Amino acid sequence: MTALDELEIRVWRGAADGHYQVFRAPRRANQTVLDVVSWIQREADPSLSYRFACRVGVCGSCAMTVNGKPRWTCRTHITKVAKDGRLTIAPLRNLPVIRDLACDMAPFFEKWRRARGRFEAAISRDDPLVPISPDSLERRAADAAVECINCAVCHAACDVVGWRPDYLGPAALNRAWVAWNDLRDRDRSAVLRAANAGAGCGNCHSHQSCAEHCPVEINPTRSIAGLKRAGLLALLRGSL
Amino acid sequence: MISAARNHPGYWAFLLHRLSGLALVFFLPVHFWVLGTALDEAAFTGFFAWTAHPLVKLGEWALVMLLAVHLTGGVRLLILEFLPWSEGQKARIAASFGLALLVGAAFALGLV
Amino acid sequence: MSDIRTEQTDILIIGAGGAGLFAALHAHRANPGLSITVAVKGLLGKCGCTRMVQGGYNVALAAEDSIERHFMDTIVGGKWLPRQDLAWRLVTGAVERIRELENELGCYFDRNPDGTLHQKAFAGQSFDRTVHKGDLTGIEIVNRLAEQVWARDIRRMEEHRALALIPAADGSALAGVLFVDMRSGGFVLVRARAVLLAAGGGPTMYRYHTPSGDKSCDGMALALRAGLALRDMEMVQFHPTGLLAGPDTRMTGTVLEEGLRGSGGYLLNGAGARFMFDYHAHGERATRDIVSRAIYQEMREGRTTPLGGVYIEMKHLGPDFVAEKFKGMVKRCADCGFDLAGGRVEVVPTAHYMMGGIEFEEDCRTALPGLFVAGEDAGGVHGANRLGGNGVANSTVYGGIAGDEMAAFVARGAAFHDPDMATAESAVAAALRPFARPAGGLYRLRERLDNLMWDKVGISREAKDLAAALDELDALAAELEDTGIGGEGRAFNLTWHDWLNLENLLLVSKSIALAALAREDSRGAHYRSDFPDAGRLEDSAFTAVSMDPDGRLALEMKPVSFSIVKPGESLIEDEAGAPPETAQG
Amino acid sequence: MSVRLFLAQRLTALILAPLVLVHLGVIIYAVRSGLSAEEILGRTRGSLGWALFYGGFAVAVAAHGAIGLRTVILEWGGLRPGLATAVAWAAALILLALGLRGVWAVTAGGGL
Ligand SMILES: Cc1cc2nc3c(=O)[nH]c(=O)nc-3n(C[C@H](O)[C@H](O)[C@H](O)COP(=O)(O)OP(=O)(O)OC[C@H]3O[C@@H](n4cnc5c(N)ncnc54)[C@H](O)[C@@H]3O)c2cc1C
Ligand code: HEM
Ligand code: SF4
Ligand code: F3S
Ligand code: FES
Repeated sequence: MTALDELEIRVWRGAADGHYQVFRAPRRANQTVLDVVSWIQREADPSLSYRFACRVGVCGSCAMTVNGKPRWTCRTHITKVAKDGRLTIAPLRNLPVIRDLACDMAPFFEKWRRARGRFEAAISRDDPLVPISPDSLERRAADAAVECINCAVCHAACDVVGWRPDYLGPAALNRAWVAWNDLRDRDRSAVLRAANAGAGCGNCHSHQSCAEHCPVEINPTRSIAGLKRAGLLALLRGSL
Repeated sequence: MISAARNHPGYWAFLLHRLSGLALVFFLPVHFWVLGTALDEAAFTGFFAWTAHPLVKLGEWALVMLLAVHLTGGVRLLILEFLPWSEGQKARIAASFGLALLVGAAFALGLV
Repeated sequence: MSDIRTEQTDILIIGAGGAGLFAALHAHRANPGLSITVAVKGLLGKCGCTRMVQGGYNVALAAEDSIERHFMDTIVGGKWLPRQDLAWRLVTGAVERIRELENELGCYFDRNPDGTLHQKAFAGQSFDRTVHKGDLTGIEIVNRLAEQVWARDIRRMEEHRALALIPAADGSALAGVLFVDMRSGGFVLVRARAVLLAAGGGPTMYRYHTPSGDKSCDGMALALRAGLALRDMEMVQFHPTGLLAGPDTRMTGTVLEEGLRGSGGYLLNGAGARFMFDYHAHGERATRDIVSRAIYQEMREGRTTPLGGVYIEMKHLGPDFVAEKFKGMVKRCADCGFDLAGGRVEVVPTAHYMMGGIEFEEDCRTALPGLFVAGEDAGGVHGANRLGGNGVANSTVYGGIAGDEMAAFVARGAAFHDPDMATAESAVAAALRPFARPAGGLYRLRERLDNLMWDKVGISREAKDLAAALDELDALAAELEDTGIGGEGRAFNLTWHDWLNLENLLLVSKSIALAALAREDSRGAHYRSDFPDAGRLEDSAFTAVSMDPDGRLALEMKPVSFSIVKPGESLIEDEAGAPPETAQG
Repeated sequence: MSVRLFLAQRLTALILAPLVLVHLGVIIYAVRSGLSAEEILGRTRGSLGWALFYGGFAVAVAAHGAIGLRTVILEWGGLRPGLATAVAWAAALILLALGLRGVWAVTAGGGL
């Protein structure tokens, strides 16, 4: 048992072949996991590496594995994860570890690119804005998926990403789903082709670990299902 | 220990679906082979004598369960993938498993 | 020293917020053959404050609104201190930029039922002109920008911190920028024909502040050391309602959105009494500066909550309504353990934005040939106050202009210059100083800076405090010299970077205190209890701080030129050009 | 997984679903009166309907199970894709051969 006013934290140190190191930190009334990590770096071991930026859940930089689950640490209150005063903090799964708690996110964003997770313009700044009904089917589908903070929590939660490292993964496919639903896009079928390619949505087994862990309540399972459906229809029509 | 990130109904359902599918892949050839013995009716009948053993009965029940679990889970997945999305996926997981249990129970009732 | 690696790129961009990313895309579009490099302290698209924009983006689109109106609101809101040509460029550029964001980058801004862009009200404006995506507008903008950059042949140097601007050996221009690769700790000198400084300011030297953790006024500090002048530095905007959760958490200081007050939320002091009507007829709905000052006054007089702030209370509007209308805020508070919908949450004013910055021209040029600046690092657009919604407009409009202009600058034959290696070597030596000092209380020093700025150079200022603050800042700088960091190794050493952050914050804090001492009137965000009047608008002057070669800061007051409209006049017929004092947040 | 394989697996699942449903129904119905060789063969022998039914099942299951197996060994077995495809083909052929032989046995009794 740890004392009530103390936390016992096992923290991953080193790169992929690292180890856990145990720290003790004071428990406070208002304290997030990120605060605990910061306390360790400031007061116990100045060499601890980790990453954060906004500290309010918008930048998606601070995700780590906390007691086995991928989470945003800046918005995870200690009371939610460490009722018994114990924490195990590790870097995110499924990404190369740079050092301690910081991962290299380049492969994650490379998948985003490969999934055609972006807009391709048909018109320019010289044209008037396109009217879009907020109630249209496509717009509602996009709205439900667009507020992704690209934190890679879902990518870390998804076992298929672990099993097939080239699988595009929930976040990139979720972004592709938004692009597919954007009627302003110049070449939506390119989105469908990218998302249905070998490493694409056909690999998803609907584990729903992504939706389960997404901190902003996006449901990539739903988006991926939408891409599978659209892909299948296109294939049957011979337009994929 | 399974990782905490996997401990939720969606993942259990996946595991069950995969394991049942895998088991079916290994069992079905055996099942087909047994049916093939019907080419020689005596052997086929002899086989059925053997099925009276309780352990074998348990095995049969398990196989029906496998098929039922994989069927209901598979249909759930097909609906998830190809019909418009609906919330309440956890309820569906529970329902598909419940349905499979019903099939299993019906079979077991006939078995004893 | 031999361990400085040298690289070369046509256009180098420091920072990847709205300004940096727009600059990269515009320069690339102007000439895809250019080699363009974006160097950023964090990950591209995942740091800086543009991403944190909640409220939205001001742009005059509606038929009844006009550019002139937006301009007048900006000038009057800025208490006649903005540089008018810059403000004009902002409001006209915003119209094009919003179409670019929608049509070319695919931003999904909220719509009206008829399909047109939804524009909401934001305090201090005469028209509802703020384009937004829910209350997470910044994520939408930066994600869409970052995707485009990832997809193009634009080089990224992520987790690279700019350490110093390196002039040409002959002093004629900028030759490049010295970086430290934060992951390895190695030094890199990137030579470029044109450099954009877009590190985004960020008043993180106050006990309570909103900007992201990567911001520490590096760009302004670099510019000062390179001999450039900073204007309007006394103008630090405070947001009235930052979350107050005690000193042990990074949540403290983060913004609770303006709409809470706008839609009827109460502010209560420690005794549970509403107090805003004692200060202003508009009560809680008064503008940011007035509410911030009122809260500060309650705090000064000791009527505080347990953690030393005031309460915001929403429950009289109906907890269910609040939970529905302010879903994001309610969830954020709940994550931190507070019940916004049904209880009280402690809040405190929090340092939000720096109106001041590097002096620059309409085409983003600075006094140093080869160096361009845009975004929150640049000064003069907003004067004494920034309208909510003009910040992201500023960074995106001027970022785009900078990209175009840098490409044109290169096309006109801008050359690479031989870098002054002595400056680079001494910058490396300077950066390595803390490794040679015994480990010490770095974070105690940081706390002392935060408290000093809050107490003496904060919401309400006076000569005696400001003078004392200047002395204390010198003392803190001297203490920092003797303070080391303890962590071995330069690779991904956050403590080292915290030391470097503190060094820059100390320098820029001094320029704020100096400018605040010089401005003997009260305008917008700057309030002097010993000079509470605004002074004659016709005689408006702005402060400009620069550093002399031996490191001392000097201040100059320069007259504001009313190049488009004079105080008392307006571009709008029959109106003095005064937007209402208040509006829904 | 290529779209084509994905599609093939989902389509075969779609075919299998009603077949397995009916099959399960028949089993449950049949076990209630006790499973025996005569009873089974009495139903199936000489029935073109059942021959098509189970024949279709055998073909679909060979494709469906093999694709599924390939996925599983790729993800869990770490096999090279080429090898996994070979294993899947082998499984498909075994399932198909034994399956068709079984159907032939119970419906045609080895004759035609
Ligand atoms: C919480 C919050 C809410 C806001 N809401 C609004 C709003 O609703 N409307 C509005 O108009 N404005 C708002 N603002 C203001 C607005 O966000 C900023 O003014 C604007 O986005 C600044 O853009 P920028 O590109 O200049 O800087 P930033 O977006 O901050 O980007 C700066 C970049 O420079 C990098 N950098 C910093 N130092 C270095 C270095 N030494 N080396 C390399 N890179 C470096 C940073 O990592 C970052 O990538 C808000 C600000 C905050 C903090
Ligand atoms: C009853 C009708 C069936 C349906 C509706 C069905 C449905 C499905 C579906 C939808 C999948 C895809 C799961 C995924 O990849 O996410 C699947 C996988 C699989 N099925 Fe079936 N199936 C049926 C029968 C069978 C049978 C009879 C077998 C045995 C040969 C079988 C073996 C498999 C295997 C091995 C997998 C792969 C499991 C995995 O990848 O996790 N299925 N099934
Ligand atoms: S979908 Fe959710 S979990 Fe995944 S990257 Fe986006 S915000 Fe993070
Ligand atoms: S967890 Fe992975 S398997 Fe699919 S549903 Fe989510 S992407
Ligand atoms: S620090 Fe930005 S999401 Fe946590």
